[in-house]
Amino acid sequence: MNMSLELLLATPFIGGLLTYIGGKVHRWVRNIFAVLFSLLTLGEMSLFYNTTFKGDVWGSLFGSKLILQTNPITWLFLLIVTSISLLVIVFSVDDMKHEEDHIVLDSYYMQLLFVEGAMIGIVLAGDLITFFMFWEIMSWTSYFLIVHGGKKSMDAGYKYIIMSIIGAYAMFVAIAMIYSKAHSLVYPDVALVLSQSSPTFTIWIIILLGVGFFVKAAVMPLHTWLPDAHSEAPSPVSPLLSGVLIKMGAYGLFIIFYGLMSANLAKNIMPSIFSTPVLLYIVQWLAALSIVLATFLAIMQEDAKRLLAYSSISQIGYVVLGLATGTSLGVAGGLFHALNHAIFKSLLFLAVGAVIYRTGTRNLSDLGGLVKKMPFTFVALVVGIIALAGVPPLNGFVSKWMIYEALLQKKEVFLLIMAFVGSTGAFLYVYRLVHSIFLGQLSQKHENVKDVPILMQIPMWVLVIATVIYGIFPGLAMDVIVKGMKMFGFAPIAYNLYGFPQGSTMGALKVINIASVLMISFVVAWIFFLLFSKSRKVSQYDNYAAGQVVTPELKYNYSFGFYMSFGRVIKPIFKISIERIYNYWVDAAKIFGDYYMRRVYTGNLETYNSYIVIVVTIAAAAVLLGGKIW
Amino acid sequence: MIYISWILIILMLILAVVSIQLKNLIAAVVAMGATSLIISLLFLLLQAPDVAMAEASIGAALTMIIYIIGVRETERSEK
Amino acid sequence: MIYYLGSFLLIAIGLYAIIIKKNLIKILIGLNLAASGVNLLIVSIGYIKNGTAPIFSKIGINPSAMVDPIPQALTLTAIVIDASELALAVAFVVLLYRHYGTLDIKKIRSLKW
Amino acid sequence: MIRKIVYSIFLATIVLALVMFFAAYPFGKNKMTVGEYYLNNGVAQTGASNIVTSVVVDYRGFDTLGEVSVLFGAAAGVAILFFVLAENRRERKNITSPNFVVKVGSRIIFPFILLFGTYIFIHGHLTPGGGFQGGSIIASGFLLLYLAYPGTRVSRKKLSAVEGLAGLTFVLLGLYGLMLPESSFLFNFLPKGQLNALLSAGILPIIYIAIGFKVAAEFAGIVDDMMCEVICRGGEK
Repeated sequence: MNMSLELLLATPFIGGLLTYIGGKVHRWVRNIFAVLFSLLTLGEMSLFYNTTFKGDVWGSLFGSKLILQTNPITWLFLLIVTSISLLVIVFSVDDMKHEEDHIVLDSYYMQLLFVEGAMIGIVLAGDLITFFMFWEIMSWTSYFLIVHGGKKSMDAGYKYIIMSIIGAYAMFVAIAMIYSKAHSLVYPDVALVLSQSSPTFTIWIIILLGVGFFVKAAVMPLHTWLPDAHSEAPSPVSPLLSGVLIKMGAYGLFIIFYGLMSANLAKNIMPSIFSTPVLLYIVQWLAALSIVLATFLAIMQEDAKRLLAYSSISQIGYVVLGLATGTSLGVAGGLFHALNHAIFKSLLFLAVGAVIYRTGTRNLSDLGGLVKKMPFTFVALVVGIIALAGVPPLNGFVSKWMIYEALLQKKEVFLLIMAFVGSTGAFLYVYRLVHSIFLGQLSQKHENVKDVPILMQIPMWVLVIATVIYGIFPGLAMDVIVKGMKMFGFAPIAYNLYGFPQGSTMGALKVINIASVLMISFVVAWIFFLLFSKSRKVSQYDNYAAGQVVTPELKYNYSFGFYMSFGRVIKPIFKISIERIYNYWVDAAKIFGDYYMRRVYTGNLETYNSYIVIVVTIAAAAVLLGGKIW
Repeated sequence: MIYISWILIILMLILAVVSIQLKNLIAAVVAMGATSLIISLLFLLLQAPDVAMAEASIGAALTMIIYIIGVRETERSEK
Repeated sequence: MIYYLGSFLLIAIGLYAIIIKKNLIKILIGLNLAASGVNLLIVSIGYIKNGTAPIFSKIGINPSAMVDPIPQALTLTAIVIDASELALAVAFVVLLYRHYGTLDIKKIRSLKW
Repeated sequence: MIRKIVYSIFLATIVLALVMFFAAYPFGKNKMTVGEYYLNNGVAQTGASNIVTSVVVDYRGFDTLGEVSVLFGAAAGVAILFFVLAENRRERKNITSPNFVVKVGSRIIFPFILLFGTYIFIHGHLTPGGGFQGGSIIASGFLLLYLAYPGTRVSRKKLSAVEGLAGLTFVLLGLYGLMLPESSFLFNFLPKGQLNALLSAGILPIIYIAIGFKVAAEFAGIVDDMMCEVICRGGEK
């Protein structure tokens, strides 16, 4: 247990550099280095399992100590970061083969490892300077990862980095404000200062820090970067962004709500609604709105990765909703959902990435019928969507259940309804995903598609197994979460390996029982369907459409506009689009530039020169008349 | 002693006027370099040896060469 | 006082070239002259009568008889920046000449509307 | 003509205003406030006998870093303009070869120019001069080489390596100061040494040497771009 945290933090960075250098030798040296170093990081991380607390001072800056610390909560996030990074790197080995420029690829792996290291640094940080430093490293390296994805990804990355920078500035202002009061940025000192200073100050700090985390977590008003960035990034990077990177925003929210600001403090400085401090209540509503609106948007997408990207917004909404409840059940649910979402969303992105790898398209209406061609990917995707929809026995179920239960106990009925709507909507969009890609009619140009190579299958299998294990044995994750939450002053939740025993804060829950009931009913329904169905099987070409005989060239089963009728129903909601508001301002600025600024900026050098002299003359005249310039 | 600075400053101003009035651009640039050189002498008189060195090596030499290259690449004289 | 006057006039000559001259190289020369004038002005503000350069070449020099080091330090950096910026400007001028075939700013009109 | 008169009136106003304004700051009188502090405490605080150096590198070191970055930006801009954006490349010009005396003379003088520049920036904290002056002298040495041997080029890779290393030295030394308990950018953590000794003034000479290398590399780069524009375009690239 004498692993030092510095070593854990340094491993991916050193590994990144060595990987880059190794790429100069041979590409396999590079690939093996990348995989080995991420594996090493995972191994070092696993040594900290069950560490209740460990802190290291690794330096000092501005006279404030720089601290690395770990506790079970950070271990949970470390698990997410390191495991998903490893799988992504393994997946990249084959997926990024098409990139011929080896320098680009070398730096790609280096950036992957750097992002991993930066996220480890964020999670391990014990003070705000370390946090901010690694936060910035993460933003920039992930920006470079996003722009690997081709021409369109440049724009997406631009959007991403602009919003990240705005968020980082907000954070930086907050950090500077804290420093001016506390002269130390270690978490306990900051918590002390926040508890002693005026409520206005504390609220401003929370808002400013919160903006930074909201941007990264893509909660609704600040989410606009996410759909573009996630869909345009290279397919191995999307799971890293969606599964891990946006969790850093959630981790940051957890730190400010429960690390820097104790639960009592929030209650003392602001009024409460439903026994939730008002700021947290607003956060809950924003999260709930993210869930519902992003779900609707996901339903309407035609692009597989964009669909998953919107689904990410809605799922991170659950995480934030859980974290903002303030009860130990809700927070545990939120943290657990962060883990679960990392697992199944990475799985889904990898599966879609595998489809893109083989077919070269991610447009849902171009795909179809791949189930016989890519059976492994199909199974992985189906497992992923079942988990995403929250069906037992897979892992999305328990965490969502906990969040519902927490909302129910607080009697926040509206939020509960919104969370339910999001979950039901998830069925719609995930069905669209599996139907449009794997079911239906096989397009002729995809006749020769094979399943993906073994190196791309392994990460998916690992994630499928993790989905099942965390679904059936939620106690494995709850063990870590409850232990960690005890350190932040939450009441412990009774749990056992299979779920929750009778008499815990929530009702008894045993996933296996529910799952078996569900299975039995499914089997019964299946039997009924087989016995009493009146349908008749016909050959695909024994058919006609609009008077025309269907030929093999004609794709009969279009899935364009799949939920069009549903879209008509929910259309009023999208009248007010957040992106449209942003665009409105851009247009206004353009019009202003065209009609007014052109009068001043005539494009004539003489005019500009005379401006200079005239301004200087006016200043001179001011001196002559008033004796002083100001 | 004070006359040295008078003479130098008047020379500097004359050179400056010459450098902006000459039609031949190379000559103008050379006059500007000479102005810089005189300014560097003035810096020396003002007890600023550091600045004088910088002005002599950068302002007079390098800048002038850069201008001359620029003039060479474009037009020799102002129309 | 003659230093002040000289630098004012140098600035004025530079500005005159900037606004009146039509030739790009001449404009740059004017810019350079104005910048030199400002440098001279700043250094002459820091001058003290019968002062010495701010260098302790021997131990025991009286600091109060030294001229102000700050204007000198600032001017030092300003000179270097002037030179580099003018190099950039000359590069622009060369490219403009390639594109338009003239150095006359009256004839470089494609940004106008 | 009216333009000229109007602008002359403007300029006269400016000059008049300057005269009025500076009437309050008589020439040759002592008006230092901050400068006095630096003169009185500079030697004790930085160990450099040249106070201008201690202001440039130590007290206002952060400004110098920004200034060096501007220099870098300008050099990069020249390179970009001439090698990336230039569309119509012209034929190689016929440069008359310089005569024998220039060639041999420059070959003899060049090492001495380098030595002189190096001397100036190594002694930046003791005597007038420093990184900027020494660097530009070295760059003018390269200029001499270009003039004497048209067609010679300094390797861009080596120039950028030198420049990058020098910049990195500057920044890393500055950042190291932040890590110390006293904690300020460019904190002078090395021993001050004896006044007027070559090895004195802590990190000041190191930084000035770094600046010297950086300035030399950047100006040499600018001159190289410019000369290449005249001489070797069309031939090489």
